Amino acid sequence: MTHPTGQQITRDLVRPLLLTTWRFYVMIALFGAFVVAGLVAWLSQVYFGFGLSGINWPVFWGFYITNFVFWIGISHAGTLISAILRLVNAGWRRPVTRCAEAITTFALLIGAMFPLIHIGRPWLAFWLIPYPSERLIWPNFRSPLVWDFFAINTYLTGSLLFLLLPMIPDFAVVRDSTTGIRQKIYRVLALGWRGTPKQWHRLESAMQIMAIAIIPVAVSVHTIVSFDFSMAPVPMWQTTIFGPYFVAGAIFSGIAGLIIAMAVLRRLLHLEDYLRPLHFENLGKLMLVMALLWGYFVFNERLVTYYGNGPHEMAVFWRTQRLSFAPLYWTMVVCNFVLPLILLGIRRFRTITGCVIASFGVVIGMWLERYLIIVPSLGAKYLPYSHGTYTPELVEVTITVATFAAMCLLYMLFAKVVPIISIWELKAGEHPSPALIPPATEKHQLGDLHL
Amino acid sequence: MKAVYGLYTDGASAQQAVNRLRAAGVVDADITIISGQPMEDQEFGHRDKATWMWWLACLGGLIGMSVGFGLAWITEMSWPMNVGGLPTFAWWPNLIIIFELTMLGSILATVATLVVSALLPGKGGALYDPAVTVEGKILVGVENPSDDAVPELERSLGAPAGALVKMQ
Amino acid sequence: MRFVVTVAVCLAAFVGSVGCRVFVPASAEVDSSFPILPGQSREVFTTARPTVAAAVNDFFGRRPIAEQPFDFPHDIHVGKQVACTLCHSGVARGPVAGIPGVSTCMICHRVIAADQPRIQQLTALSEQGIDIAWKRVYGFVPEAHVRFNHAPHIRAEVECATCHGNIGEQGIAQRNVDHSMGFCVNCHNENDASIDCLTCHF
Amino acid sequence: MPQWGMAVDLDRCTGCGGCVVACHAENNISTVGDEQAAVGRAKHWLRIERYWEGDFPDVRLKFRPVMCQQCDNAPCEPVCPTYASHHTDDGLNAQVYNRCIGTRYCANACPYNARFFDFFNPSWDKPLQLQLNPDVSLREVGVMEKCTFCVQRIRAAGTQAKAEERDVADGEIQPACVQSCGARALVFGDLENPSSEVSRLSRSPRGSKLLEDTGAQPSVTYLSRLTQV
Repeated sequence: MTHPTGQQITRDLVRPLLLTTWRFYVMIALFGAFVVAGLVAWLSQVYFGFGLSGINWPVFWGFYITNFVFWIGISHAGTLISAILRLVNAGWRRPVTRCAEAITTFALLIGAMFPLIHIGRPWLAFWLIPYPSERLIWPNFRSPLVWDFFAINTYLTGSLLFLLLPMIPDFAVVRDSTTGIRQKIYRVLALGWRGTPKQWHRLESAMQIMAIAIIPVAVSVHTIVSFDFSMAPVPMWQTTIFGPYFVAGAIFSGIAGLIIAMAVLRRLLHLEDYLRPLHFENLGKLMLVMALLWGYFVFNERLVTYYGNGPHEMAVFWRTQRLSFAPLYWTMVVCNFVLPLILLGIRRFRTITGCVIASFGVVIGMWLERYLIIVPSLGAKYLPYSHGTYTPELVEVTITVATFAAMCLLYMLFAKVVPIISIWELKAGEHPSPALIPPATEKHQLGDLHL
Repeated sequence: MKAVYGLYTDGASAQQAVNRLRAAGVVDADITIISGQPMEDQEFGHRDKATWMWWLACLGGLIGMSVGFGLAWITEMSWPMNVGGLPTFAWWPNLIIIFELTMLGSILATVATLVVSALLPGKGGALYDPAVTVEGKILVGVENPSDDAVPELERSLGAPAGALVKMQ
Repeated sequence: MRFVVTVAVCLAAFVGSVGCRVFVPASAEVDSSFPILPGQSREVFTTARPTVAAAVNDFFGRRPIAEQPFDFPHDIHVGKQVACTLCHSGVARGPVAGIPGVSTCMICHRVIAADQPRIQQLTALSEQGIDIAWKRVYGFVPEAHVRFNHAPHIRAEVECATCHGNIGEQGIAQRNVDHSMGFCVNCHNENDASIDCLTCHF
Repeated sequence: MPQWGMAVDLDRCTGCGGCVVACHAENNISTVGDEQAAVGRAKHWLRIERYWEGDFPDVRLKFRPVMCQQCDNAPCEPVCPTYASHHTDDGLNAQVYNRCIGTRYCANACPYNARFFDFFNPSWDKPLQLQLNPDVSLREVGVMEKCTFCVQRIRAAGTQAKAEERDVADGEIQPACVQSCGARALVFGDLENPSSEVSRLSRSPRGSKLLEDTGAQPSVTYLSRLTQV
């Protein structure tokens, strides 16, 4: 199998934008129906009262915050992975980056919705924005939720731009390949892109800077999400390990999400020549590392709690280890650790199928991890009188399912309007920079410093 | 607008065309090169590489940092509220806000620099041929040549093998 | 592909079949088995707004103009040097200033301007023992959670007009000062009054 | 500035529940109905926790009224993004319903689980709404609520004292629970005033704070016999 080059790339990658089969519309309708169901569920929750959910005293956070952390975690797929791969200039990253960045953006959009779904009075959520009001009571900057607001907005802005910038040259490709109204739209989107060396250099510099800026932001985002828990004096929450633990978990689930998305795209858009077993193999190895890291963090968290032997923490500890939450807990361990270790650690199983199965396991396991952080702890706080538990209600399940559908929907629509693999980056791989280019004349070395 | 340009199938012949144009006395600023991908393996692909973007990103970060600090300071000092006995201006939490706004500042500055310096249609800049993206050609041309220079330019552009010279 | 569609259809069917419960919250069902006293209403009093439109209006601070059943001319009374506190007598004593009843009107109007048609209307009401259902002009919406007390403000010698505008030039009282929180807080700040949230909101 | 606090004598408490009822009546706390209560949405700003001590047959029953402890270093306060939960100068842990957007973060942070959420708009069968206390606001759906130490009474007494140009006397303010406690197990007053009854009781060697190790510095002192069971 040879790599496609030149015109083949353009043809293959623009084709999904121009050819639409009935299957596309069927899937859009299906996912759209789920999204509408979720919307109805949310509106009915707003209309009838928050009590439609299964939240109760004392488990005040449930599915919504689980989903929030989960989706924010998934969002670390993209930007972080593609930023790191860009910075280390890993050649195999080229077909992967845009898939990953799109996941980031959509997962963030979905994740950022959950605080709104979760709060009791969503119509007042704008109070988190530091806007000047006559009363000057701006948000409480000492609250982790306000940190969340700032961090997620920064990350969303950053990753959206990180996704959009390398799309500009590809918009130009589509602009030149289409006619009529579509061409007009893409002409606007391409922002006057021509492809002069100056434009290429500015774009690459911008991507470098963005990659450098986005990595600490991504790390900070999930650290701050973990602060939502570790700032509250709740057994098993107030621990310093949560920051790195959450960041590792986020990257872990992000890679899993990316692998699933890539496998689906490969199948549906016939991108077998672009998303090759090599990519799955490499991402699988990365995920294996994260699985080990995740196991390490969980072991740390559990061992320290076990040794500390505080009565309140141990109540939560045994709840997850042996008592009511044990089935979920051990499912999580199998999904997040055992399964990836077997499927990704043994070379024979590290095929595309193996990676996808492991990824599904990880997605489930990481969702359970967040659930198991939130619910058992809240249900077993200090005073035995206030112990309780939580069962999700239909609105929560519907909204949860709807967000997965929303992710699929957004991703499908995205793949329909944007080449899902960066055309110019693939082609750029054919023109590697040699160590030294002899300048034609002294004058033309680097040009003068200008914008 | 008038322009003479050649379309080339590979980087080497494009580089040859550029070199011939230079030999014909055309200065670099007048040579337009358009390619469908960065051409790091050719000399012309390294034109216009120097940029202030990194410094502007740092400047944006500094502005973001000041905005973050100012926002936190003004907000907390204009209506001091006691929450849980924390100081009114608490450094640790505010560092998070300041950090995020620093990063936001540098990201926005980067993108603004990119848009202003490379994307918005600038001086001239109308020379283009869809063959660059559709057929993967590399375009080398001269915009607004003086009429008596055209034959010379056409000769230079047509010299490399497989060249396709066009007028616009 | 077929597998994906099948799974999606199954999920849709699941959500659809149980989805109706989303629309009917358990608590909305009236428990008819609950014993009630004869004559007791099964209706409930709730803090919910009656309609979505009412909620939207409240959100944007749009309030209906108070339509009084009886045109009371404030300007004439204030013009004749009647003190506000004569009729709004509770103002110095406690939270509410009070809206006077017909009997208060009759203190003066038994003799003053008794030949005017509107006063005769009043007299008739008074004789039948019917009071006028005045509509509230000022006052905070329930969601403002403001517990306002007139007395401390009167003691601090705040003019009525500060908060109620120049009502002496109005005929029928209308809201012409926006009692937003900024309005209250600015005045409290200027006069070194407490701006603690729990001063007003509890 | 006074610092309001409470002392609860566990040896006096009979667990009659009078304070709970009084609290409900005074503060317009809606009852949620049996179905909602069964899923854990009952709201009791003040609850009486029952603990059995010792082994059978030598068991003793202890009651512990738990309300918002009005902590000085309240964990619920800094986590609130909108300052709905904050500290007042007179040592109260304020909950401003207007400002609350219902993140329920404060409820998670509260080690005592003394905070309650309005899952639906509260309702009262007519004409029960006529018994509602006009001095206390009615909370609507989506806000947190909790014991306020009957701040309406504190503010009323403060206004009255100011009108009469004097200080609030010790014992003048009685939250509903204190007022209704037949056993006089609950005492409310100013902790800053060394001669007040509550400050005398909180300095008692019998006194202890609930969950002191969370560092919340609660304003409620529990008095209990100094015997090791």
